[in-house]
Amino acid sequence: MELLPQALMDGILLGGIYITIAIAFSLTYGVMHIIDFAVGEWIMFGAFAGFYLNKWTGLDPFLLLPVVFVIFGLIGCLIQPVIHRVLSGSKGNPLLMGLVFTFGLGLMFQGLAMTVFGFYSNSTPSMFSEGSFFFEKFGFSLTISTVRLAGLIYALAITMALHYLLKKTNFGLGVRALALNKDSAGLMGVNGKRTGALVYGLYVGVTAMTGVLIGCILSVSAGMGPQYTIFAFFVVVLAGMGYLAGVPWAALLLGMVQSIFLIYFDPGHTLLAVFAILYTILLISPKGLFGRGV
Amino acid sequence: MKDKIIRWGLPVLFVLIAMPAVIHDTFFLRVVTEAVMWIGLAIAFDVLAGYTGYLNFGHGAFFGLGAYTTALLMMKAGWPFALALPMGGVMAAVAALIAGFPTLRLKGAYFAIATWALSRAVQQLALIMDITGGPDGMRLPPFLNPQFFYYLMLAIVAATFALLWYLLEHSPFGLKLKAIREDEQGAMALGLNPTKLKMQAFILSAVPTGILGGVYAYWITFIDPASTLGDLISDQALVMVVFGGMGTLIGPVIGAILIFAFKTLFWAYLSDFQLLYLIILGAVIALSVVFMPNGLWGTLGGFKKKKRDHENKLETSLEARLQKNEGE
Amino acid sequence: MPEPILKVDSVTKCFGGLTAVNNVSFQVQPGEIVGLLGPNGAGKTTLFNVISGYYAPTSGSITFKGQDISGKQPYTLATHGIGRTFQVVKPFAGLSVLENVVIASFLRYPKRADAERHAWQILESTGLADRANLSAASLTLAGRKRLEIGKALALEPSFLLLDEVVAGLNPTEADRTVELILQLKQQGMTILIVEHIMRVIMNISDRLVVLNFGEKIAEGAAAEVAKNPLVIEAYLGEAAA
Amino acid sequence: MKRSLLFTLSLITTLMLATTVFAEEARNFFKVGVVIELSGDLATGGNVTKRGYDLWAQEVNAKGGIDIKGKKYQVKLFYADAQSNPSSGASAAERLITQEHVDFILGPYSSGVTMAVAPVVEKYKIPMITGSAESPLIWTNKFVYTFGTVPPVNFSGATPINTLASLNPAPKTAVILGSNDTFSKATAEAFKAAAEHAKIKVLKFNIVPAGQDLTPLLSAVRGLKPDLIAFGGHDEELIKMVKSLRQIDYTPKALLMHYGVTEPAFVNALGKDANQVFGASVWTANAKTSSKILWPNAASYAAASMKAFNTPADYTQAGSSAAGIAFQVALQKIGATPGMSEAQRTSLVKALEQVDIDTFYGKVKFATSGQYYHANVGMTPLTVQIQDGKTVIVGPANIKDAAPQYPMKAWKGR
Repeated sequence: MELLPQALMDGILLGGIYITIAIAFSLTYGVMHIIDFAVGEWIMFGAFAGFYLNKWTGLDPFLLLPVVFVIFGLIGCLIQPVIHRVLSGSKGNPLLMGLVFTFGLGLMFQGLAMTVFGFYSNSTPSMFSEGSFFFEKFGFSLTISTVRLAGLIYALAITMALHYLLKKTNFGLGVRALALNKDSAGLMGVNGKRTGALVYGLYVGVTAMTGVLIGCILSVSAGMGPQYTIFAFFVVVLAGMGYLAGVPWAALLLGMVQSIFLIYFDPGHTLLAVFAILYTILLISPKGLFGRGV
Repeated sequence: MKDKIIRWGLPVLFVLIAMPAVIHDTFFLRVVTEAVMWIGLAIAFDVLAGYTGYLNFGHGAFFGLGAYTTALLMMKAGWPFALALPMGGVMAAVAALIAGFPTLRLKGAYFAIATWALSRAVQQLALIMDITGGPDGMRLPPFLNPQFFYYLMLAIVAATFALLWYLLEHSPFGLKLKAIREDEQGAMALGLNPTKLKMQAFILSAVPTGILGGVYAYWITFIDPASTLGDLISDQALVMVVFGGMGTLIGPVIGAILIFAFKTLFWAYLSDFQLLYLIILGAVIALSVVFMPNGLWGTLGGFKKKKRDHENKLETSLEARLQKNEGE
Repeated sequence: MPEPILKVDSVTKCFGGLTAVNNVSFQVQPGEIVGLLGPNGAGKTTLFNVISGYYAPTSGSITFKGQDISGKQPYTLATHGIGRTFQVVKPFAGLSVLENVVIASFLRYPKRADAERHAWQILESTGLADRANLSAASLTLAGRKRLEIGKALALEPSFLLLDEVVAGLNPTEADRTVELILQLKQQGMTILIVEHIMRVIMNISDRLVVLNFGEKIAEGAAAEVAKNPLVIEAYLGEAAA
Repeated sequence: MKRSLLFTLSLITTLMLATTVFAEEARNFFKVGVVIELSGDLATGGNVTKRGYDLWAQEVNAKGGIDIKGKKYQVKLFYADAQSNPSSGASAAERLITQEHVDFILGPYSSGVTMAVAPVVEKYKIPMITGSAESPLIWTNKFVYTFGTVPPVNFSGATPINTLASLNPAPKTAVILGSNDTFSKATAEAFKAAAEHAKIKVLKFNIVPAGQDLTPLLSAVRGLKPDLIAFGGHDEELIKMVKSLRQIDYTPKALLMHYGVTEPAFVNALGKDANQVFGASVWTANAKTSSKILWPNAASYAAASMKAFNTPADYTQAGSSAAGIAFQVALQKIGATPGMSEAQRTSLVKALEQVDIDTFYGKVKFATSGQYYHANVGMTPLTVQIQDGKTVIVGPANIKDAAPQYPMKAWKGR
């Protein structure tokens, strides 16, 4: 019992990381209907960007986040037209083609990363990475790692910012219109191409920033991508694909499942549990926990 | 159509059967054996992906299931290979039956992710169970007769191809599956039972895959969760099918041969540039999706078809009358 | 009076809290054309879907040729002899026109060669034979609607549900379709038709059933129904809104 | 019909061309096959292994070659990528043997690939030494043609535990975790067995899925307040482990890992947090070895490695170079020249079984029976610790360079 507060806290902090992995991913699915298999690779590139920028400039990775966002946002905007072309093809199954396309992209990215960055694992130092807060009361003790807390705060900030962007700005209105109906959004004067490119840029930028964060909290390596793709899928499916508001809850749930399993059950069964839960939820409610997926 | 496949297929089969008599290079034989295996995996994958429109990212689980079933029966129960192998197919069918009912209700991306999650769960299970040897895998007694495995693989894949050709291109079954792929709701009004058809396709896709897994286990003599239950099988089958052309049988065969040849040449003769392999493979996949969404065969066929359509337009009614007269 | 081919008996269909079809009963006699009429959202398509097996009725029953078919799957009903078209036509776009029809022909002709021969006959009779080998996606709307009828006919049904097969066609195309429908009636086909174009439905229907807000408000011969104050109100009400 | 006939003919011709018969050429150099994981999940270890083999070949050739009865023969390495996949490994070995006609093979990094390659070399009777596979699994299968220079983890894993148990005060309690892959699981099991034998109470023993974030589990471990945390895992997992412990701010009295601690990346990534972590090793750059073959001692090997790759050598790389040396010695002993016959290769195996030499890497001597069959049991496993960013030997007591630092300094005070 005395572990419970810590278990919950660890779950929440882990969930924070998953929020940022999945939230922009979910947005792109909602708008562009693309399942990006390369999501983990964007995280990997982001992590390396953070690692090297930190090495060269000596600035704290948290301060470098905007730089990474801008660089990767631009890359995303530039790639999107190709994806758009794949997805709007009249032949074949566009959804499937998008999936295969990003799968190929992911392989290419992995190969590139191994060529350029080599095989070794790294870690990005940050001013937050050393500290932790410690509480003790009523026989319960709780340790909160500063860098993970910073990650959670970042996750919440991103969530709020996306929420604001979507609900309160004209751009957001356009995005939502596009998500609901491609054709009529075009009639209403939404520039589908430009909005699509911006959304994808936003997604790549946010995901790369998450990579920086993961480099600080966990590690950086050329082969790190696929495991985060797994978690992104999990969270997005659980939340209901394309349903943004569900993402934080689903991410926290995943964090909790892992945390509780690692602490209270056989830790060896954790991933089995994760996949079994994912599968079961898909069967019971394909549209996610809230039944609101697209 | 039927004619054509015999005209082209028989010579190929003849050459393949005669090959070991002419060629004694065991490495070459091994590579061709594996290529044949991949052809089998790709066409089996395409039954569901190309013909029925369901992307099964858990295809590899059937392969692993077949491999482990065969290995376990041989090693733990002392069965001979000849009996253990078919059981690999039976287990795959049983698994398809059990997993199919709930999973095939899902559509599109949901089905893809569900099958993927299920296959990951199966892999995790193999990793933590004692009987499977966990991460250490299982070793089978070596029976290193390259000709035996070549002919076995060839026989299974040729039989699979012939069966699939008959069912998918010749009998009504293939067209019915395509109807499901195009519009499940609409197909119901035409008397098609999607649940039944999808399940049949799922099993049809699973059984050869499971049997090939069994052959693989005995051939390589070592299996572990990473190599037989990992993403590799599904991913590579997907790549081959998409590159070659989904929804056809020739497309995946061409895709399997080209991708596997590329891969083999690369590692065998260009090991120093190994990392380029991933980059090139990734680029080939991405570019082929952009520029040939119908795959190599589909695109080639598309050109031919366009020409034919054009001719059709010119003399359609004539042709129709002729055809009809023939019919009566 | 002969045994009715279709008996809809107090059928109700609810979606959550919404009652789309409320306690509707009517009968269709063999060989007649019955028009199903009603303003938008009156529940016509829902009723179609219930009859053709896409939805199970919440309550009530449907009897076809003396057999209770409520809640049976569409593909089972197809074998019983019920054919239908869809309001939003979606041919199997990746397949040829011929293949589209062949798939339906399989129901009665399980052998491929027989099915193809049968499909050619259907294509001839629906005027699509000259486009048989084209991709179904390349057809015009008129062509698609024709193909839709063709596919339903290939099932060799004894009872046909037609959902807006004329709407959206130009007058020449519309006339051709009406001609086709009348031809079918002559061959003894029973038809239940939903159509928005009054001119068409008034002309071809032997009887009309009118729905409004999910309930049946009138039934009878065309001229009779047109005079019914409830019907006038339903349509004028819609027009006024 | 004509077209298909033409097609058939061209197919046959292609096949014929594809199998141009390789004539058995007379060579004045040894063809050495190298089957390793150059790509895929295990590429990190595969490439370290490759460096070891490369450095050996480079050094041999710089000295003019292998001296067989007064004549010097160069060695030439022929690589084949196993792609971290057993079946590709088997194909790779088959190609090297049947197409390149290699004289002998330097083997894979992972036990999975080794398990698939071993039957193939067995069939063609080609001796193979793996310079880095260290799972116990390989040796219990008793492959006649397969040898290994790195002792299996169940042979080397006990040493650091024993070193720790000999401290005063010694750690009394331990939590032992292992990642669920062949090597890491065997490591954790070896740690556990040794701890129980040394009367250290094992409070918790878990095998966890590979690659996971273990922070919550470590939070639970912290509640148990163990003196020792021992972990079997691979490079990235070890880095994450230390970072997690640091983030939850728990410093055990000793933190023990196996391979990976000596890898330069470990210290590079963790900086001062890497300090005082214990590891098991069989070789370090400051190991006290002396030899008459190629490199006189560990230090000179380390220097050669720095010069060649600008990377410090670890024991995987050193073991891989030693694999080459073992072949070299056995070849000299039987006086075999390139293009060996089957009989010569069989006697090469006999010669390898009799190898008992001191190398820069330590003593190489292959067991000829028992659970370590054909694994190198000549070595003295070492306990190492990172002290000020350097790998230092702290055990066994008779060969240590420095005293083990125990207990560990708290993360915060660093």
